Amino acid sequence: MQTEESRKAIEAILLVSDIPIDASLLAQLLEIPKTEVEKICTQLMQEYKKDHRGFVLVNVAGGYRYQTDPTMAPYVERFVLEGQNSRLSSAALETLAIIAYKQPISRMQISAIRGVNVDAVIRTLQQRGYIGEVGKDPGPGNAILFGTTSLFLERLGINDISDLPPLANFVPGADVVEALEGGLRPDHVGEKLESQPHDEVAIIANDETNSD
Amino acid sequence: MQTEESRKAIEAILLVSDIPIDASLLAQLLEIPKTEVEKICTQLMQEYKKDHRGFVLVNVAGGYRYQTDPTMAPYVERFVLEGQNSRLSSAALETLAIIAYKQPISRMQISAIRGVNVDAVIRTLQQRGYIGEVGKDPGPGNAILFGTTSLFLERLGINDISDLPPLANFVPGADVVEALEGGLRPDHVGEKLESQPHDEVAIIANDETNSD
Amino acid sequence: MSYEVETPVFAGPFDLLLHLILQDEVDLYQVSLGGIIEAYLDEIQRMEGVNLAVATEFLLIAATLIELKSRRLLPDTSDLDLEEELALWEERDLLLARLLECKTFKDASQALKALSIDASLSFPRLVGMEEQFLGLMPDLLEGVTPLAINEAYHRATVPKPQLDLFHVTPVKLTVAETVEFLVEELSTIGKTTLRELTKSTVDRVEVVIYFLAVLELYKQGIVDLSQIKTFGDLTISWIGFDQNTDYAEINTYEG
Repeated sequence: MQTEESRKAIEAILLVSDIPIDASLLAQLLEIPKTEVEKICTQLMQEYKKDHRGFVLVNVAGGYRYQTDPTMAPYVERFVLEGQNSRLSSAALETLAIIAYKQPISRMQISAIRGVNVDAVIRTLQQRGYIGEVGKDPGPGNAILFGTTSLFLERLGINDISDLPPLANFVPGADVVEALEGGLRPDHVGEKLESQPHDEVAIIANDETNSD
Repeated sequence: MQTEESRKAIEAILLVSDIPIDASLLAQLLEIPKTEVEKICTQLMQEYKKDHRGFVLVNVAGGYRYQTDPTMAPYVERFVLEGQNSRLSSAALETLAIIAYKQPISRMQISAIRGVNVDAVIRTLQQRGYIGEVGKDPGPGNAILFGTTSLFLERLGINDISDLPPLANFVPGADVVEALEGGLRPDHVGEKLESQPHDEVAIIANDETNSD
Repeated sequence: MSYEVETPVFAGPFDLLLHLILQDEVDLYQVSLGGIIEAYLDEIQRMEGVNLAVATEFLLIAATLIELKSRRLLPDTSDLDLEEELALWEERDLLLARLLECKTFKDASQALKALSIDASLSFPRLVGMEEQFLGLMPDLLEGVTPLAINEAYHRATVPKPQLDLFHVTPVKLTVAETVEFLVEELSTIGKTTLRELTKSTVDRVEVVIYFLAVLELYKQGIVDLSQIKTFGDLTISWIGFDQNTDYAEINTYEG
C-alpha cells in the first residue's frame, strides 16, 4: 500500500474510534509494518501542528487518538455549557424510566418498546453516567444489558431502585409485553438484533428540538 | 476573534460533537457572524480535500460534522464491524420516496399511490427512524401524517429535503408514457400503431452518419 | 402483509402491471391488452397464500383490464351507453395516471438508493465529549423526581389506542368497520381468540363492538366459533368467503 493511502486510512480509522488505537492494530488493519504506522502517525502529528488545527493526534493510554487542542478548551467548555440542552428530552426521560424499571434490559428491547431506535439516547444517558452496561444477554447475539447507576439514584435522591414508586395496577400494552418477552427468548435475540438499525444521532436532535 | 482562532475553535468543537452542529450555534459560541462560520467551514472542507485527508467535513442534516472520506470505506469497515445499515426492500424504498417527496402524507394517501396496503412498510420505516409522525390531518378521521426525519437526511448524506433531486426528473419520458398508454389500449388500436414506420429515428441516425 | 414485504419482484398490482407493460421494450406497440390480462391473471394465480386485502387489490385491477378488453369485443360498440363508455375510458385514464405516478416514484426511489449507498461509505465521528469536559456537563436530572420517572414509564408503555391496526384514529368504532378489519386480520392469522383480538382496546364499548362484529361474521359463515367452557376464551377460526360475499377494500383506491 502507498504511504498516501495508509495515511488517509489511519486518519479515517482514528476519526471513528472512541478508544485509543494502538499501532499494531493499525498495522494489522492496513497490512503494513508497525514502524510504518508509527512513522505516519508522527508525521500526522507534525502536520496538524504546522497547520494550526483545532485538534491534535496524541499517543495516549497505549494508542493513538484525536483530541481537541488544549488551547481550545475554553471554546469546548462553552460548547458543553451552552451548546447542549440542560434538560433531558421527554424521549430520553422515558427511555431512562424504562431502563430504571426493567433493568437489566437490552437496547433491542428498549427500542421495541419505544418504537424507534434509541442508540443516541442510550449514548447520551451513558455519557451522563445515569446508566451503564451491567451484563450481556446469555442468548445468541450477546446483547449488552443496561441498568441505572448509583449516580442516577443519587440525583433522584433515593437509596435504592426499589424506592421508585411501584408499577402496581398498571398493565402495559401488548406490544410492550411482547418486546419484553421477546428479548428474553434466546432463539429470538439474534434474529431481532439483525433487523435492528444502528443509528440515531438524528433522533436525539429531533427529540430535543421538539421537546423545547 | 481572529479567523485563525475561529477556525481552530470550530475544528475542536466539531471533534467532540456527536451530532451535526449548525452554523448558528457555532456563530453563537464563537461570537462571530454566521456567514463567517460558513466561510470558514467551506475553507476547511477545501483544505482537507487538498491535503488528501482521510476525513471530510460535510454539511448534512442541517449541520456540520466530521466523517470519513468515502474512499476509505474498505479500511473503516474492517475496523467498524457493526453499523452497516441493513438494506431496505424496494417496497420500503419506494414508500420512503413517496413520503420524502409528498410529506406530510397519510398512510391512506401512500397506499393509494402504491396500490397496496403499506402498514407493514410504514412500521419498518418508523422503527428504523427514517420517518415519523409529523401531525394529524385536520380533516375528518384525523389521519396521522408522516414525514421524513433528520436521520433520513443523514442516511442520504443531504442537508435538507430540498437537496433531493426534483421529482420532475423522474416523470416518465414520452416513450414510457406511450408504452403504458399502448398497453392499456384495446388490441386493434395497438395493431394500427404498430404498422406506423419509425421514420424520424432513421433520419436522425442518417444525419449523424453523414456529419462525421 | 407478509407478501408485500417478502415478494422478490412485485410489491403491488401497479408494480406488476408496470412490469408487464414495460418488460418488452423492443416491441412497445406489440403489447396487447389481451396479453397483459393473461399475464396478469397468470401472476395472480402464482401468488398462493396471498392475504385477502392484497389479492383484492390485484383482482380489482384485473377486473378493470378485463372490462376494458371485453367492451372492445362487443360486436357493435354503438350499442354502448355513451356514459358507460366514457366512464370506462375515465377508468383507463385513471389507471394510466396511477401507473405513471407509480413509475415516477419507482425511479425516484432508485435515486434515493444511490444517494444512500454513497452516504454509507462515509462514517460519522460519534465519539462524543472528551473525559476532561464531562464534569462540566449540566445535570440533566435536575428537578426530576422519582414520581416523574414513574410517570415517564407509564407514558412510554401505556397501551396506545391508535396502534397500527387502523388507518385512522378510531374516534368511534362501528361494527361495520370492525367487520372489515376483522376480515383482513383473520384471513391472515387464521385462528385467534376474542381476548387476543381485544387486548389492545381501551374501552369496554370497543370489546362489545368486536364481539358483535365476530357474531356478524359467524352468521355469514365466514368464521367458526368455539368456547370450551362457559366464560372461557372464545376461539375464532377463519373459514373464508363464499362467492357472493363482498368485503373488498376498494376504498384503498381512492386517492
